Amino acid sequence: MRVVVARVEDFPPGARRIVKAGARSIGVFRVEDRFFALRNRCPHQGGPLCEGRLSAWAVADAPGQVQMTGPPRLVACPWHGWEYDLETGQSFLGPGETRVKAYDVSVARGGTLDGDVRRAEVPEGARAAGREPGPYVAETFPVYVDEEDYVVVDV
Amino acid sequence: MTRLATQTAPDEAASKAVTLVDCDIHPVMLPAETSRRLSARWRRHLERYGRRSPHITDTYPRPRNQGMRADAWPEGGVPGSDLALLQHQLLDEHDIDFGILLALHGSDGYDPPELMAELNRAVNDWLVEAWLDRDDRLRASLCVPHDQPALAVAEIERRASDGRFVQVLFPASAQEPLGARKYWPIYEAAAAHGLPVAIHTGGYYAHRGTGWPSFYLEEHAGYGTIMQLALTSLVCEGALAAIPDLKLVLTEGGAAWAAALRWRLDEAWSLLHDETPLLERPPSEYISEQVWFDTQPIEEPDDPAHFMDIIQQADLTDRLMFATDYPHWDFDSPTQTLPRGVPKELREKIFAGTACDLYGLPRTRDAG
Amino acid sequence: MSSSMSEAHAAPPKAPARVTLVDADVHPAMPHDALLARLGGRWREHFVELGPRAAGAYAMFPRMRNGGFRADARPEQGAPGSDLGLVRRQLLDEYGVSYAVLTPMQAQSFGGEAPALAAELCRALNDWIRDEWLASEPRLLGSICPPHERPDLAVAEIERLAGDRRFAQVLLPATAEQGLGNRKYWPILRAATEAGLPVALHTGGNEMHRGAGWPSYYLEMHVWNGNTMAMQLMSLICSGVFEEIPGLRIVSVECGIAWAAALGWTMDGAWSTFGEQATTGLRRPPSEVLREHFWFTTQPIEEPDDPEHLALAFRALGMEDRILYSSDYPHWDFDAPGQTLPRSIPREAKEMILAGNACRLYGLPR
Amino acid sequence: MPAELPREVVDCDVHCAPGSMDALLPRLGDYWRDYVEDSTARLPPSGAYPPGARTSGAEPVPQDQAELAAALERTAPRRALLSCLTLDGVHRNPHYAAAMARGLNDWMREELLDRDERLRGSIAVSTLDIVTAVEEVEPLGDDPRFAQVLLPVRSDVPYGNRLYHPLYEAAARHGLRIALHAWGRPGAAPTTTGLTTTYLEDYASNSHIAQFQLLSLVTEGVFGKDPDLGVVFAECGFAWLPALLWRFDKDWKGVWREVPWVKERPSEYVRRHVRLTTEPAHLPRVREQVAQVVEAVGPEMLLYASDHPHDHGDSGGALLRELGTADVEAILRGNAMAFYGQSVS
Repeated sequence: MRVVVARVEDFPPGARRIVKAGARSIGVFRVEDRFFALRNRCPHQGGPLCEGRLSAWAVADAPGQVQMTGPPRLVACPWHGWEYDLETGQSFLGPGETRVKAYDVSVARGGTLDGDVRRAEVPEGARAAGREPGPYVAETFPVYVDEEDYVVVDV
Repeated sequence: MTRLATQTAPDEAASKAVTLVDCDIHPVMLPAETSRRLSARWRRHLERYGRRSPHITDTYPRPRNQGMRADAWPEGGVPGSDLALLQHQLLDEHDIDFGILLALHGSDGYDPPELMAELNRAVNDWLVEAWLDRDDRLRASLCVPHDQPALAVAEIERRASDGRFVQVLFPASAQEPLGARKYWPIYEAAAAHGLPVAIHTGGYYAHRGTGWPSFYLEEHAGYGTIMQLALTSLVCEGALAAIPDLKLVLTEGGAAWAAALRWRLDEAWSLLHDETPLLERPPSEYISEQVWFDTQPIEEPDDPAHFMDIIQQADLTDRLMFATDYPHWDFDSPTQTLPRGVPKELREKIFAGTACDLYGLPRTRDAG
Repeated sequence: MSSSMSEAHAAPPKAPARVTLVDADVHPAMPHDALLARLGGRWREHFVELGPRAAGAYAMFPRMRNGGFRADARPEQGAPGSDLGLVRRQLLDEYGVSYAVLTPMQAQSFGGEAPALAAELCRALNDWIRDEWLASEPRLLGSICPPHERPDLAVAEIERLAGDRRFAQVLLPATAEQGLGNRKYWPILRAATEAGLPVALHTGGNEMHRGAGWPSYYLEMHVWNGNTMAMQLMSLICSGVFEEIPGLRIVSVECGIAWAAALGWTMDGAWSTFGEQATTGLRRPPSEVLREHFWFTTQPIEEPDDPEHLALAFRALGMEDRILYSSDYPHWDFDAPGQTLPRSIPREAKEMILAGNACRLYGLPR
Repeated sequence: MPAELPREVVDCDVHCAPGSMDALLPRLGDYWRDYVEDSTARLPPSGAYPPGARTSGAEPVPQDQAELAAALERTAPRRALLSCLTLDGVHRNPHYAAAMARGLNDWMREELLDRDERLRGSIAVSTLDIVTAVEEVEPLGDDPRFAQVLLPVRSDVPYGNRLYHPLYEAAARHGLRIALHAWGRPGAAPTTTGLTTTYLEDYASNSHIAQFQLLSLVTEGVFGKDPDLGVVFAECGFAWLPALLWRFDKDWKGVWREVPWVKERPSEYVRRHVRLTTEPAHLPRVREQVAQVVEAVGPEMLLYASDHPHDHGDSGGALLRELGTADVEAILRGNAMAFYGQSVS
């Protein structure tokens, strides 16, 4: 199902929208020039995930020496604060059986989705933080800007 | 919105089985509500000097949404201060049949006795006016100035006749370990009125054991251990043995540690029982007979089977009760809390049966 | 070493015509076997098997100087202060002491034991003092040592012994599980007052160093005692207990005096800025409560380079009628009566400090 | 102590102590000899092990090589790791404590380690002055017969605190483990709100205090800094570990941003860096539950200890009876050799 979210100019960087797709609620985020879409339901205990705070990776090699790296691409569930990468829906809360699932994520201006399907590897921030992908994965959806500059998500 | 039982004839009203009781909900009383219920003397005192007890976030700031569910903030209030939002997000959302209110309003022991007596009386009055009178699915815990036993017993005597107060509230840490004789008069009064004593994580911390933790994560993960200390004190000092009708409800302290604690105390007792003549039987028997546990924050072992092992090892089948801890950040949602492999009959006990028996709640209620 | 003891005091001296010297702080030590002999069967067995739970003072800070005692105060066998004969020779006869108030230290940790055991230990200690010391030496006065962390049992012990006028006061440690102004302890303070007995707070007890953490050295801890007592005086005054028990009298023992005037000023300043009675519940300036309800023993007397400064401190406090001479025999920081008070203190004030004040407080004949 | 003891084991907690101050006085400087005589300081009373309590055991703590050899007669261990707790009672004067630590370590080496090659020592250090503690560890660290640094589990400041890190770095540099042993300095209250009046509570609370120390070590990043640092909890029990780790892991998932240097779930660090001795076991009476507990704890976490001469009841024996031969072999020998490395092999 194609769900129109908003016009691009009404969707500035840092903004987010919660849209309904049938019974499901989807959170759509714009971080700098990229769009992401995530099921508004935390895989842990069903909290409204997409209402959570966004933050970047905090990386510390020694106690007290912490830097933030990369764009704010982790959303923290408003209940228990478990965090998921917007692009892959992957959590990094402990050893998980599955590596990251491939997702068809792309932003194309005008026209259908572009051809190459990029495997989203472990984000650079997670690797810097020495973090392993965990078993919990939030459901993500492809999102793109259609020809009339509407942000659209495929549910 | 006011949700009172409609006065329809019983057979017409559609009634439903009670299937979900939430044993740990935190309403929050805003300062304006408190001061208008205090005497002039203590209202002026509060305005001038405030409370001497540090707020929990003064010692350990909660790094995650100030310790609250981010979505639980009402307009112009703090999480837990608004009945309508609580009804919407909790009682209605999860179709909760009965909810037990535990108002945490700063620990006793730091402020003048009379102020603590008035504060507790004000909270109890507010619970009646702002909550119990406005939603018949709610029950409440009786707040008492626990470090002033005489004043605490007076408050129990004053309120015990109102059946909607289903237990007396105690913190896990007070000025003395909870088994100290100082507190026995309160336990005796509660037991005499058929009220369990709920011991909720938090209270008066002096951290004299191993010194002060550095991080909230360290302190929060240690709450289960502090509850073990409280229960160890209550058993070894003989409070449970001396007051057989006393029932304890350990809230927001977890439960999985109960198995190891029972073995530890039983074996120590078998070697050292001549020191504690009040304990005629192994400590685990008193725990099995007189101690209930809330699930939250439920331990989530990687292997769900370990959860069922603990239920057997710690004899929790009829002693574990579900709680959400709304609106705190480590809120357990009723639908996802119990791991796979918990038999249906046990789920029903955990979600409602055990609480109904303990608190004398009806097994059916009208689906108003 | 004090002056050599002459052996001339063969026959016990008869009571002196005029009371010239009262020592308000003398430490008897009950031998372990005497304690065990007086414990009931079950509790003797318990105490032999498990010993005390509360750590004794010496376990936390070894006393650097002779183990904490005058080197010459050790009898042939037994601890210093355990032999009445030596106490007679070295203190009562040596200085012509008219009366000495016994303040046993062992009770300080007894109060923290398991309730029933604490009551038994205190009963054994009080009986031993009565039967072994008060009975055979008319110049001695006892202190009732109650199990202070169990107020109901403490009241029972006070009522058991209060009829015997040889017990001149109730003795509590300077530090306990909570501040002594806490309502938990009020029943003890009321029972003492109703029995006509002052309550002495002696330095020591269950000091958990909660404020600034544990000191490293005995020196540090010993100097600290003054601060601890100052905090207890504030705890009592600010709790409003003196409004509740108007007849309550408190004796601050072995904590010094020079700090008391300044404490009064501090409390009065705070009291007035806080809006007097409206907010603190105290009807009068705290320093007035201090003057009306408190007594101080001299030892360990502060010894400023210029003795006049001590006289100045006494005058600033304005409580010369409330200061009681004390030796603290047999402890290492023992103050001999002759050398304690600065010369500039007028003669009659000195006589009141050495005897008069104590006679008035403890109801002794002059 | 269970009646029949396994033989040829690596026994990771055997107690010993000098019989009286006389054994130490020659090893203290003259100032300290004068201090001891003047202050009549005696070797600390055993508030931790009252002579009359059954848990203190039927025999006294061995005071010399002969008494120790007689005690080891029954189990004939391959290695016996010695714990001397005398320093616990040495009050708060940091310089006196350092002098006593030096004396105790010399005593252990000359009176015991030099006389029986089965024995392995623990270096006693005082936590009152970490700089001096490091100076005590450095010279002894290269003596292969010392396997660990011994600390009382009860402390004024939690053991994860940064003030201890130099001591951990020194220990790791010498391949020494850190042992946190039950009990501690007199007056150190076992509970967060104060003293207990029953010995039973005090005795059982070593497990509670061990749990607080474990939380501190992980959250302060001690295990992240030093990949090969090892900590063993001695005489603090182990059955409490699974419940603590479940809670700790769950909390970490929500609050890790407060301690971003804790990069894995806390239980990963604990399983890599922490071990616990088997006495006291404090296990259930129901037989099949024993195996359940050990499986949840993880047999690889346990190091066998007779804890001579103390007696914690017979659930220690039950532990070995209920496990398969592979787990028993690991607990009796393999785990200790892997954990302590060449110093006990």
